[in-house]
Amino acid sequence: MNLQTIVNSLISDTVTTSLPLFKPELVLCVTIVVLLVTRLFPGLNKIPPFAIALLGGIVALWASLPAGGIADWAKIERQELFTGMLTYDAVTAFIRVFLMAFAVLFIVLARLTGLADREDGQDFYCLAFGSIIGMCIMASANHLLTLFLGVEMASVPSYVLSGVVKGRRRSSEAALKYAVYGAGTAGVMLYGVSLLAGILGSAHLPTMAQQLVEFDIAGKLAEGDQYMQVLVLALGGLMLGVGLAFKLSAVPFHFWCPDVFEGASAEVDGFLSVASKAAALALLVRVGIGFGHVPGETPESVAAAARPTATVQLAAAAADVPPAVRLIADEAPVTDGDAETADAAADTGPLSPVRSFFVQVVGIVSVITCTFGNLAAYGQKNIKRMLAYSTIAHAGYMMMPVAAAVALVGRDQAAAGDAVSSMLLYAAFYLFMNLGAFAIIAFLRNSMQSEQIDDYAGLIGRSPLVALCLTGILVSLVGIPPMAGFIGKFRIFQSLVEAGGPLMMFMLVAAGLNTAISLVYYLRVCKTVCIDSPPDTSRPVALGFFASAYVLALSLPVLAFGILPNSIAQWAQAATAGLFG
Amino acid sequence: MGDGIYWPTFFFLLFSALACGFALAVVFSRNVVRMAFYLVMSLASTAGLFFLAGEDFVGAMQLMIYVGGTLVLLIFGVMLTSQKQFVEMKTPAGQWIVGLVTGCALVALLWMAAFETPQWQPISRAEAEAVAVQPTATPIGVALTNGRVDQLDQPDETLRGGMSSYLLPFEIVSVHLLVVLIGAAYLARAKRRSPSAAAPG
Amino acid sequence: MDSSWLPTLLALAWLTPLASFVFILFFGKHAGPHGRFAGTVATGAIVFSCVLSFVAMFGAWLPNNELPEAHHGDHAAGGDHDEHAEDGEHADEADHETFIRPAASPFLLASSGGDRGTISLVADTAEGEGDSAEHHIAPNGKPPAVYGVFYNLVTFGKLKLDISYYIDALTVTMFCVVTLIASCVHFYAIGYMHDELHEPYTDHEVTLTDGTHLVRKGRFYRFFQYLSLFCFSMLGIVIAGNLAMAFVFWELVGICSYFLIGFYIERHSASTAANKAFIVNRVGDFGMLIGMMALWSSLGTFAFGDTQNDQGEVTEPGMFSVLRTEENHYALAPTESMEVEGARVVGEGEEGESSHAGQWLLLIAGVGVFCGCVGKSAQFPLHVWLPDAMEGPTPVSALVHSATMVAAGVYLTGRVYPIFTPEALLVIAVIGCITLFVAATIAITALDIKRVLAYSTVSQLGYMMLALGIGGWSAGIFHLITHACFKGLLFMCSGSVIHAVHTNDMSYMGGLRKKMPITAYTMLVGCLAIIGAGIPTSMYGLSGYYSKDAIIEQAWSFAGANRGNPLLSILLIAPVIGAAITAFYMFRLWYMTFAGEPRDHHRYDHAHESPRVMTMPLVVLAVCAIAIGWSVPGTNLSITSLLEQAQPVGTTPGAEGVLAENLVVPAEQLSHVKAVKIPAGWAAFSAAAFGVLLATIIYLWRMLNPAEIRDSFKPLYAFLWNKWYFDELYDLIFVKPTHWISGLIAKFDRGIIDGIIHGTAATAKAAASIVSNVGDRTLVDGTVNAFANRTWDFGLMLRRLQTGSLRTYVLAIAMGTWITYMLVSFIMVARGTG
Amino acid sequence: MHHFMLANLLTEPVGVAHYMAVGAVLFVCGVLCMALKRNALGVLMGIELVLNGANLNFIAFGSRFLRGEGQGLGLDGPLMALFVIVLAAAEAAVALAIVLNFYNNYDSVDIDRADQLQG
Repeated sequence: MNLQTIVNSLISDTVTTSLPLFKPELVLCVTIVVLLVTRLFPGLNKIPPFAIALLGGIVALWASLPAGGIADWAKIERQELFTGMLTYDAVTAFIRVFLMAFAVLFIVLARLTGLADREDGQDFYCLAFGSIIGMCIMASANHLLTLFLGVEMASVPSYVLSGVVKGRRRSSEAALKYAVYGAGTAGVMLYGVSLLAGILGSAHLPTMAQQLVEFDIAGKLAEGDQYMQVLVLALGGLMLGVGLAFKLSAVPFHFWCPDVFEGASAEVDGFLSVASKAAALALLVRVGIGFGHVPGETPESVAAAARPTATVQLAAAAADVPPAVRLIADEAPVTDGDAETADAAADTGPLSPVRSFFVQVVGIVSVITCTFGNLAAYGQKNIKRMLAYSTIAHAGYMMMPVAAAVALVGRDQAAAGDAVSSMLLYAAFYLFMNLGAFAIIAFLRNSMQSEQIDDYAGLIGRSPLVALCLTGILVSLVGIPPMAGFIGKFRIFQSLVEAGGPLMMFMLVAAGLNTAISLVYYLRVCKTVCIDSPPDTSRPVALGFFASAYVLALSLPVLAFGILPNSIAQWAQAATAGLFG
Repeated sequence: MGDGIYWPTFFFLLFSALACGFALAVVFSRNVVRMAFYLVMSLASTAGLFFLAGEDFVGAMQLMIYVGGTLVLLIFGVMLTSQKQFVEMKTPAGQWIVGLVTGCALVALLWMAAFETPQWQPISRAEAEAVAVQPTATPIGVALTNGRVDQLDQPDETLRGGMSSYLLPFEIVSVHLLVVLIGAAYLARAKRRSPSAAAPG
Repeated sequence: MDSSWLPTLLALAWLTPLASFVFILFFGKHAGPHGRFAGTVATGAIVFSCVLSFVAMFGAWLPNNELPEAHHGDHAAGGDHDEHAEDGEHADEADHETFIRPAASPFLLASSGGDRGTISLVADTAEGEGDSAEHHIAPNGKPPAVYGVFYNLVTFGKLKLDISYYIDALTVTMFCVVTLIASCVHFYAIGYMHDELHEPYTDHEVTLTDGTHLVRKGRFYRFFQYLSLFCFSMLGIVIAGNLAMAFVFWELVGICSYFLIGFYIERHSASTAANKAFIVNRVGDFGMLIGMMALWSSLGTFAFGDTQNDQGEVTEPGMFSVLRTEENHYALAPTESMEVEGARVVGEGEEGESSHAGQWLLLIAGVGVFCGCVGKSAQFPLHVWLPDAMEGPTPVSALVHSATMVAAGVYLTGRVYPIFTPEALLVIAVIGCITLFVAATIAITALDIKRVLAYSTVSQLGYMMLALGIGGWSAGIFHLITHACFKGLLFMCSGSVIHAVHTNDMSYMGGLRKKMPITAYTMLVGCLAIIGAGIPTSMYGLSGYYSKDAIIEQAWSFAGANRGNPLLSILLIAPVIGAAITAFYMFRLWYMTFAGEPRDHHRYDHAHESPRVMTMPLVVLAVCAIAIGWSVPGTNLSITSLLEQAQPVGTTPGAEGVLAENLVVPAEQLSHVKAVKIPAGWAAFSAAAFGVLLATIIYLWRMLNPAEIRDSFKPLYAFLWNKWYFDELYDLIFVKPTHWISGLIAKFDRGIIDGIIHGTAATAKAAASIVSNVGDRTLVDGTVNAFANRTWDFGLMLRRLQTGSLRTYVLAIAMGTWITYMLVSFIMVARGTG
Repeated sequence: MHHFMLANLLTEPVGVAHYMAVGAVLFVCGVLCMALKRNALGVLMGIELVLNGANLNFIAFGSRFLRGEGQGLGLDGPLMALFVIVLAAAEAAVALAIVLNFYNNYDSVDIDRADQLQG
């Protein structure tokens, strides 16, 4: 193979395969450029930036929708774009639709609340689109560089977004805290990435998984003085996890979240809590499955190939392998026998230690995150801050099925796909719940100049529609039946049960108890809104027609999906059908 | 052993001492203007380390972008905000202690990770001397456009699968820079915002 | 009408209250002056439901399903009681032939509930010569039932969430009972909540900081709005064809009870009681969720009944059929998948013992589901919410305590009865036994009229659970139904009294029977019914007589079957003693309220009989309380025969424990033999008579002074007065440690993170404030409220972690990374080398 | 095991581990700057040091001189380092703009003044 042929093949690959599948992101890039260009020319700057942004967002959404309906998603096979930089499968497609739909809703919201007005509109939309491109890259990252690049691209514009209201002290404080905290975690993450790349000799996730198989973790762990290498691997993994935890606002890397949410404007909070979180969860899935699963491998093939391959490798490697390692390889079945977890008996692939590491770390962090978020939300006076803690708690809930999915990969890939789909489903419901809540907060802020929970007292008398929508959304966030949140929680519990084992049961118990804990602070807001009598100084709350319609459009699905979740559930299901192609 | 001084090692020691020394100076200096100067020196010494590792192109970039670009930016910031009272700000002693203890623990951890991993240990002098010097700019340039010359000979099929060209990052990073500059310009512009849309702060 | 009408009728009866709810939600405020019309709408809706339910019962169910001969109905008063007495004698000779179910013709009906839903009406004859059961009693097959799917909500892989229905005799009966009592309550509430129509309404219970009473807008319409939703949710549980749907409505009932108990939200006690009810219920629901998940993960279905295709072949068996297969003679056996799943969840047993994994899983599932019922039906140890729920308006208490919320728990236990292993049943029985005894003793000392009734409800629910647990399925459910009637009656009478004298405290009442005769005598009927008044061993008695005697008979039979285990005889002794205590406190209540001389003349003078809209329901319910246990003259139609028909699959022959090997759950009809019936009947009668006599001596004839008795049994009295110190105990077990741990964490938090940074002074200050916190809060009022408060405090302490200092955050990144890594590596090394 | 021996320090080539040791020092110095400097610009300098420390790792892993021919990351190392430099520049620009914005609102670059948001 010479350089000419490889460049030819790469060019044809890029132009024929990768670019068409990269359409939605390209549309956003073009929109950014168009937004800037219109400002340069005197004739064109009459066009309102909102129109351009909306058009761009809708075209991007259209480009990301599957051409032949949901059935197409189930048929998508995993493939790599841009020579392995990105991966394209149905999960990517689902998250992209999610993000593009969010982008459209978000720019409409920013326009309705007046956050992005005519003069600064271009800047605002450019930043939002730039961040969304980064999130798309996060969701499809297949290489350590795209992983880091995606996180940076998603974060850096959102630092600016959180400080977008320039004259306010709190806003600039939020932006500063977000930027510095984000940079710190990015640094730690980068260091972790470098350790992983260095020890595995590659930065391409599937290749790294391949290398991990050869790394023989179980054997190295058993050997007294070789486990240091495994520990370095674990250190790299954890440091990478710090960056992910920052994006997910998982405890103990959640500190930025309440401060930034309180300081930034409500619209941006919606952006951070929905889009950013969904992308981070998708990235968590990518990392978990990327390191815990070699593409094309099934539990059956592993079981069939386990023993013979081991001996063949042993024979082949006998010449240049130090005696100690050979000893371990001989003993490997024995160490499998006294595996720690109950389900490890069924999960004996070479990557099972990686999976169990991931599952345990993510599982425990998710439980802590969830409990912490719910407890700390007690007694908050600012509604944005309360919802920030609620976001932390929900990140915990949504991490649980990811842990379950990775735990299932070695046993039952269909069930693992199901677990991922439960996360996607929850994220989809979460879009409506949280964006709806923050939209209501933003509209109320505009009309009553306050974001304190106490000032919402008796809202039901002043604006019944908003009060009802807010109550419905909060009830859904608790996860009480007729609302969509219940279906989502139930689905998560289902995936935990399917994964089984003591850790999953513990997570199930914790999640159940947390639902009860969270009740207290959500209901408190409901009570303030619906039952308390309004303060004497209350001003009437007037929402325009479009604002009311927007709030309704986001709140109704919360109820509708609780009663008719089938269609969206099928989408999520279809999106994960081909996850392990 | 004993075949005389291996000069690359000497330069490594020199540059690393400079880099670490200036980095520590940044930490311990209280004057922000001096800090900026020490940072320049530390980053420049790091560029020296890059050259020593054979990565001349990245070293040059380090000097140009980091030392040249980023620091000029920072120094602008220093000058814009350098009134007398901000030049020196004291950190309480208690925080120094906690910070230094944490720092030492972290350094110990990372050093342990570095030195306890067999494949990261030095190769022999003979091996090192056998490595031919190659230009790095061309392979990097090719990789940024579409191909990876370093992995053409990779015999392992799966490893060759992972030969990633950096075309996408190269293009997308330009979009990122564009967006980021819009954002920075937006924030740095004089404020023009009616208070009605903002919550009371 | 043929059976295909059943789902339609009942669905309509179920959805009508929802329609009323929606209507009031949107238009209630403007319906008539101050929303007066809302009450009419809600009442009309529930009456319509009631009519539909009775049409379903008499028009669609009974004509199509021949009733079995009433075996339990040997109590049934009617023209043919002599024959029944004979019957009893026959039964003595273990005449099993009589127990064979009459074969109803098997129906296969066309689907009416959408494409997916097929209706099947299954009526099996039991195998006459089934010999697997210990007592040679043939296991009964599936009861006649209609199962189908209204609507498929969502399908996630193996998980199907349907809105489906499972209609058998029990469902139809419950529909009639719930709607009937709810109708009475609605009528009654129109009168009782009349005050809320005043605009503005003054709440005399709430005193504002400036000393005036709270004045607010009336909320008449909102009350009826919640009532409608409440009825809808309860009927949803009754009609539910699968466990998941039951759970959804279960939660809805919880929400409604939250709103209704907290109706007077401005009163501190009401809002805390609502919180307490909700949170305690969530604890139980959480157990239920675990049980559901255990069942689902091993059986793959939530459905009760079998899905059949048009040819009548079973396409998807429901959980009952899976667990009790026909091949296995309808005996309960864990499935293969359960063994596997059980081994995974419970852990593999020793070699050879691993076959019990499935049984263990079944036990976990059963106890888990029962946990939900414990919460909802206020069983020990989660009974603490029910007495506090008295803070709601009295019609709510009447509804909650009789036919709806608390009944839901017993109903669900009865509904999923086939999944309970004998060990799970034992758990149920023990919980029920403890509950009935504890609650009965607490009721002795209570002075608040509603609180006495509340504890009596807890106690009676304990009877029901006990009956279910010792194998008396019909007895337990029968008691549920009779209890619904007389407890509804009692509560509404007490409401009528409270309405008249404006206090709950019985020490301000007395002699009221002259002022309000209808209330007094209907309440006397209720009291007689609850103590089970009747002529022993005969066929004559009030409704409670039949059901309570049936329970005690079953307990007698159970104790007899488990002679090898004397500890279990407590399950007989407790209900008998409980019967005496019940009789005592009920008559104490009646005498203190209605008999003797007025204690507070001011209140007495202002007392008056309630308006007719309130007394009419009392009369209706009094008639029910007397007669609901009887059979319709000339037929064998009675509640007992209906229940007989609904007897869950495979449960008649009783069962024997697998995990607890010498546990025997006797067959229910064995308790109708004369050798059991006569002594049990006399025991129950004499216990009740003793209780009444004692109450009469102390409170009517005043031969003994209650104050002196109180003084001579001071420690016992204090113990009972303080409700067995449950609140304090929970405080000690749950609240104090939480507080302590949270204090510790706060210490840690401030000590490590803040303290090092800000120096030791801050630490000392923090520690001091914790000490003062602990000091301040040693006196805690209620358990769950206190628990909530502590969690609250804990939450507030967590907030302090968020110091707001950016540099601390950055330091936390570094420290977090380092600490996490150290923990992880420590665990890995410990595992890898150890 | 291999250990860092001072005896042959000057006569033998250094390895990846030595580069990583320097990288670790720079990284930790950066973290300390971020955690201890009250001047926001000092914090930004800390960010630069942190990223620079990680970059040194990438260079070391990719270098043929340190691990011999055909070992390690190959071109991935320098390429990733290159991208990190670019990203760091972008981040510095934004962070500086945010600091200036902060300065405009507070008339100070002392990040300890940023304490309105807490709890």
